[in-house]
Amino acid sequence: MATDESLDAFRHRVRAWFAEHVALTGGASDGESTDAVDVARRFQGALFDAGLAGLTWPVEYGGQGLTTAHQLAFNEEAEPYVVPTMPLLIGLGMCAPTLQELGTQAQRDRHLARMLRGDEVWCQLFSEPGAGSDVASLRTRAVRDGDDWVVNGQKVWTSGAQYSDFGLLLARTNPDVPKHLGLTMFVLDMRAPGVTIRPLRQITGGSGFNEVFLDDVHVPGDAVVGDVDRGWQAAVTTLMNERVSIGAGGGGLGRRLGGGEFAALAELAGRRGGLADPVLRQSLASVFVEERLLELLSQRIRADVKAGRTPGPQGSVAKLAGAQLARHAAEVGLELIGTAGTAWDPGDRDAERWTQALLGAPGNSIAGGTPEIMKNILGERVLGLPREPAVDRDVPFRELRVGGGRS
Amino acid sequence: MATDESLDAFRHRVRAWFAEHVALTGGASDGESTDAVDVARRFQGALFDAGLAGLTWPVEYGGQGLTTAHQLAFNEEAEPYVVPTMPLLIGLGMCAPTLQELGTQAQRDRHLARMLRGDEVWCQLFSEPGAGSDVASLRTRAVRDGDDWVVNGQKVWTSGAQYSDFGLLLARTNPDVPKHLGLTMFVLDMRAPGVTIRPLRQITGGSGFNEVFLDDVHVPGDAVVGDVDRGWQAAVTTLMNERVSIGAGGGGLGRRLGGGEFAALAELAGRRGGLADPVLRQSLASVFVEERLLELLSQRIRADVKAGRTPGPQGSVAKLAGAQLARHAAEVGLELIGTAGTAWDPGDRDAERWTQALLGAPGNSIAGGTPEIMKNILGERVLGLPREPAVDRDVPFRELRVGGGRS
Amino acid sequence: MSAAVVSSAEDLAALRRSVRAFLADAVPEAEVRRLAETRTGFDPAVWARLAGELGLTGLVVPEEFGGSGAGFAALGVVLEEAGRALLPAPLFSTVVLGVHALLLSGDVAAQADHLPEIAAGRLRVAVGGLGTGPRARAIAGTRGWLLEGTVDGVLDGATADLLLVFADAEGGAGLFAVPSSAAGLSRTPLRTLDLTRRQARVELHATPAALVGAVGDGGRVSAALLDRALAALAAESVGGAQRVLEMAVEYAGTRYQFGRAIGSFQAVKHRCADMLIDVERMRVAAEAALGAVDAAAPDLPVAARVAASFCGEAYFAAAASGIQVHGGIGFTWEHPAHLYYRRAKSAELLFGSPAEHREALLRQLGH
Amino acid sequence: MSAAVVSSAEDLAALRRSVRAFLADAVPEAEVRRLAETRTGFDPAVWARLAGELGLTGLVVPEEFGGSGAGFAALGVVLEEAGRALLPAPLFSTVVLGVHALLLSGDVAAQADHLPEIAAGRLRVAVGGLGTGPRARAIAGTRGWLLEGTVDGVLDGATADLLLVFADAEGGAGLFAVPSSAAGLSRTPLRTLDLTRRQARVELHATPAALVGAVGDGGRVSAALLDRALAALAAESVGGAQRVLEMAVEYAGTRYQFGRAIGSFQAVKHRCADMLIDVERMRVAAEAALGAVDAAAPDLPVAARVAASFCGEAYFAAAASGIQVHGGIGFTWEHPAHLYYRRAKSAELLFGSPAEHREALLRQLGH
Repeated sequence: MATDESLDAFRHRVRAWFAEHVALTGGASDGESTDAVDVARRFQGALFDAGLAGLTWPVEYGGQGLTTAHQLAFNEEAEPYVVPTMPLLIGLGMCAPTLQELGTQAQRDRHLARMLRGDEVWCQLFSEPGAGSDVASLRTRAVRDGDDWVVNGQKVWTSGAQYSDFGLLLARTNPDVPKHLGLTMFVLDMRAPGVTIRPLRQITGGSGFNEVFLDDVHVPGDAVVGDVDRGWQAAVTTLMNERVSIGAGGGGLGRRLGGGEFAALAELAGRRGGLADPVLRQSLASVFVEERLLELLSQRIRADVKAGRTPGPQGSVAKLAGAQLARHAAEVGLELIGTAGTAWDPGDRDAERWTQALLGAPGNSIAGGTPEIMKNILGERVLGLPREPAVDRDVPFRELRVGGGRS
Repeated sequence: MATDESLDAFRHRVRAWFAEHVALTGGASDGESTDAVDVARRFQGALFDAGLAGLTWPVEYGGQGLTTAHQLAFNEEAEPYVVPTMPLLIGLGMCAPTLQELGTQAQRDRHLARMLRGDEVWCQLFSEPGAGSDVASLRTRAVRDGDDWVVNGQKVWTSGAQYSDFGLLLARTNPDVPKHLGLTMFVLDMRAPGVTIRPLRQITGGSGFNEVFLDDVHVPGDAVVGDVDRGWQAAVTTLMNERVSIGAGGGGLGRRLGGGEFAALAELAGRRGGLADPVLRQSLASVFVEERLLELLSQRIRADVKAGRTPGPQGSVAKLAGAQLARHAAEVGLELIGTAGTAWDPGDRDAERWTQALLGAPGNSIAGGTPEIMKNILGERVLGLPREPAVDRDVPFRELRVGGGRS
Repeated sequence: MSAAVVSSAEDLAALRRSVRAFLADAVPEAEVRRLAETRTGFDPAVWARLAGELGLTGLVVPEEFGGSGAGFAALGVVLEEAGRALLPAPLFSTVVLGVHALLLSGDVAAQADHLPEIAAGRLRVAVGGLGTGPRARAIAGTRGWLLEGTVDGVLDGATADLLLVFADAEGGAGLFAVPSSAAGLSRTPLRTLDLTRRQARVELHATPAALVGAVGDGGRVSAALLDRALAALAAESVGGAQRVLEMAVEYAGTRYQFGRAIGSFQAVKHRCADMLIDVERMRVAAEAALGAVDAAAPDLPVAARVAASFCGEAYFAAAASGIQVHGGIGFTWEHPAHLYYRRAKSAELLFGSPAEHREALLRQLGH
Repeated sequence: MSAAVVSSAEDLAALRRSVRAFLADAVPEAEVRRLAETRTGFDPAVWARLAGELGLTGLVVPEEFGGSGAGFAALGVVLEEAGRALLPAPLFSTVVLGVHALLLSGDVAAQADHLPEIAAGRLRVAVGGLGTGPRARAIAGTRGWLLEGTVDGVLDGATADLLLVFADAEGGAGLFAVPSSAAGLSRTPLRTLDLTRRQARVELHATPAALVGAVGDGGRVSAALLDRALAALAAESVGGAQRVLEMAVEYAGTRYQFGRAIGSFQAVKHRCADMLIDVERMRVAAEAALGAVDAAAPDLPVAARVAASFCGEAYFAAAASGIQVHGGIGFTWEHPAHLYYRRAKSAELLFGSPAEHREALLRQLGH
């Protein structure tokens, strides 16, 4: 569409578009309300109509076929605006690249352009109650029924399930082989009979995740993504795209970096007292240092992505450091507030903010990879240290003990 | 000998003895110089002559056959004195109980009374360069030569080897069975031909440990302790006695508890400035808290021992907490000294003391069980968590990869 | 069991068993959650049974006032169990703060008025002005004392029958008793981090109050009461941390990932070991502080600050670690882990931050 | 390679390779240990080669004074390698402190006097009075300035050919040059925690000195110099920490216990991962500070304090962790681990403690 357009002209077009469509940006974007999803769909649709969606996607899938340089120019122009596409990120950042790489032509034709237009919202259904860090041990079964499949099981931690049209489902199609070898990936119609979605309430009181129950859900044979029993490889593709997409954003679950924990705490300290306390000053300075280092790591990741280099260990480091900062900042916030952080007037926004931050910290640390898993990755893939002796590599899944946990 | 003596009379006798022999106490007791060993031998000899050595040992081994209550009364009376028997502790606390339990009558008759008189000093030769935390993977070989054995190998971390008369040696007598099953314990004459002792210099510059090289050392057949190829069980007996002996002392390598790190730091802070700095005051208070908790744990251990209860997890907890306190105190000491802790006049005793403490901290943490091993013990034996999958349990030692470590 | 004779180790063990059994039966987790959603936050029927069947409201009330005359060793056992079960009841406010404020005041008349009622389970007491926040003023009027001002963060302040408030009068600080029916008294429940322990803002406008003890003695009483509160809170925290550890160990031993119980992985095993190390240290710290109260040891302020500064941080660390061991399920609303996480952070800050406790400790040590 | 053209990433990589190769060959660990036992602590022949073959003494000296005019990016690479090898040589004192004290002073005559000599490897410079210890006084005499007082902890102070001393004169602080032959100058080597970096006490008794720059300008110069010193030290520390990590990983991968490489145990693996996390953060912190010098960024004091407060603690933590990974062998004198442990703690305290850096940081931020 715009392949002859110069980078400068493109940049001007983006700038003009944002100036004109500013009303579409900046809406509520907590990613949970259906309202936010409507905003996201409308924004994405307008972007598509302007030829600004899927900049680096191939033209055949509805994309623009442009270069990474164009994407970066777009990102720079978008920086001043709150881009409300959060609810679409899993679909566009993880599911679509998987379909592009492994989907059938029919799947690509049917879904990709619609995702790009914001007409289809997608989610990802991998994790299960019994398969958290060890996703490959999942138990949801897909059994052949003629050309079709019948799926039974339960998924969990599914962001956006409640407003998604489709999802990438990982299910076990052969329990008689080791766990990685008997999985298959499917496109799941989230409105199919037998799909029940229940929001999962978190410590904070919010419900960013869902449980999805699958009871005799019929999935057509042409919904298999990639090959039957080769679903683990497909899932790795999806998760790699997740990592790139999180990494480029700077780690930490789409957490906006330099989000100003220090600035907020310094302001709080100035207002409620605390800047005169040398011990609290140490804590404040530590938060500044952690935050600055996280920004610098994130810059490094963006520079790597920009230069076409595979990001180094900074992604995992940023994830861990981000979770640590979030908890540390919340603790410092509560210490600044003092005893009033244990009980407060509903109008005390400081206490509300920092107690919520404290309550959100464990989820921040666990979701998207526990510290243990992240450190395994750093130890094994970055430092090259040997893996644990595998006790489950060569065992048929059927004989494997999985999940559990009684407390 | 004194079984009819009342506890009170006994206590008075001990008190009188210490008052009379005070000149024998309080000598140098750093446990490294041969001087300290002579002091220890003389003290122990006098104790023996007074019928005050081996209070709870059976009379047949030269002991007094008294009760634990007598031992505790003795300990209480001894409290004001510096008892210089450190160099004899391994022999009396670990080796002698092993011989009592597993030695032949001839071994007991030959050694126990002499150990009790201070005529024989003993050491323990288990660890090797390739067998640290995993002692059972040791490689020193003992090969039959008629009725005798010929030993070749290298031991390390042998405290007191340079002044010991005998040692308990653990060597491999069958490499064709799994590692725990082919070990045998021997009494080793430390003056036998082929035994070479080399002091091992530590970070601090001191040499509390030795390497012991064993080259074609002939060991007579009657030197086997317990049964051939059952040496691991014998070693466990020895190490259990070590743990009891360390535990009763309060953990941490004979480190004197309540040794006053806080008092020393507070005095330092008062003298060099630091008590006015709220941040340093926090550090000082933390050291006080850590030290107090360690004292309380140690009291608990002593109370358990006194009441005849097996000490709970407090022994391992005290070991870990003691090492942590030592390092923390040294760091606070250096922070109080400031830049002068990096370079000082040789007359600056503060800098000397706390830099030495800092340099001693890693050894304190590692010797007698690394934090990793202590936490495994707590996790598995106290909390009952499952062990790692064993990859070496059923493998003949010959096929096992052991030791190494190139850096 | 009656708490009448609680002195030996066997008595304490029996007391522990009976309290634990009662709480497991009467206030299981589902009931804790239900009460967290109610207006008052506790169940009067359970309170009556705690007072009657178990005799807990009279546990530390002297025998001459109808109680069992037990000491802090016994009180510590009860609080440890209450902390373990996250018992939502005005036990800490009434039995720790209320009873001991009266005892420390030395005011025999006030004691005779209130302690028998407390022991009988008919009077719930809240204490205000113990912390570092704004304090009320006491003005000597013609018809007695009037209180004026706002006191924040009063534990169970909205539901207590009697408020004991430390306030500043002209001759110094004093302790004042305000019945819940007093004129000019208004009480507003606050939002709390800890869902199982209520706090209120108490506003006093020319509120008639009875002096307890002497004006000028309030500083001594509140300092001594604070030491006891810190010791008691430490004991309660030990119970909570121990429970958190047990849940983590149980989960780690039965949850399988990668073909192994996750507790066989050193990362999880050592995390549990670290929790154990902290719980063991919390335990000796709390017991030393409780013992110092019973022994009337001059060392009590030191022991109390040691316990407070260590147990506050250690309990929260354990609660956070417990969530990590549980992974995803640990940060769901349905799992009890967050109830302890909330309780732990709240306990850490309730009577001052750990840093404040450390500073106070150093002062107590004469530095 | 000559350092004449050092600007691109490729140039920096080439510089790194050549310095690393040189140090591996000329100053291997055995040589570092040998030099630690000598009186002067460094090898003049190696120094001459560092100056001549590698052009390092002139690396950041402007071209008009015979140097290569490189910036802190290049200097950082050199220091990282020096820190990695624990190079015992007066590089930090001469090239970081000496050259930049002269450059910052703005005294062209002094620069013309000394910089070419430094670049040529004929002049080693030490700087005193940069830290927080006691300072010398400068008295204007009839024949010029005389210095009086004691300055402690002067890096390489005992062997330098020229001392640059910040001293307090009547009109404010100034920078003064004292040749090693000056009257009334005495220099005493101090005992050092770090065996590979010498420090001295410098005593000045009516010692003639030449003013460098202006009286009253010393505060500005020393503050700016301190920022550069902190950035440089951070770079050096990155090199050391990276080496410590590599040694730990190599050992963990090849040391077998319980039938497995110890690096396959999570406790060891995660310890190494924690070290990696710190090293990566040290690296970005140091690079940001170096970059801020080269960019003359107003943010430099902030970037320098961020780097100093983080890298000091992180390097020491890594060095201590490295010893733990090595177990028993790690705390023997023969193993290099303690050389890094000593260096790291020394670096952490050299220009103020991390707590002092954090306090300074908050002030820089306007709070």
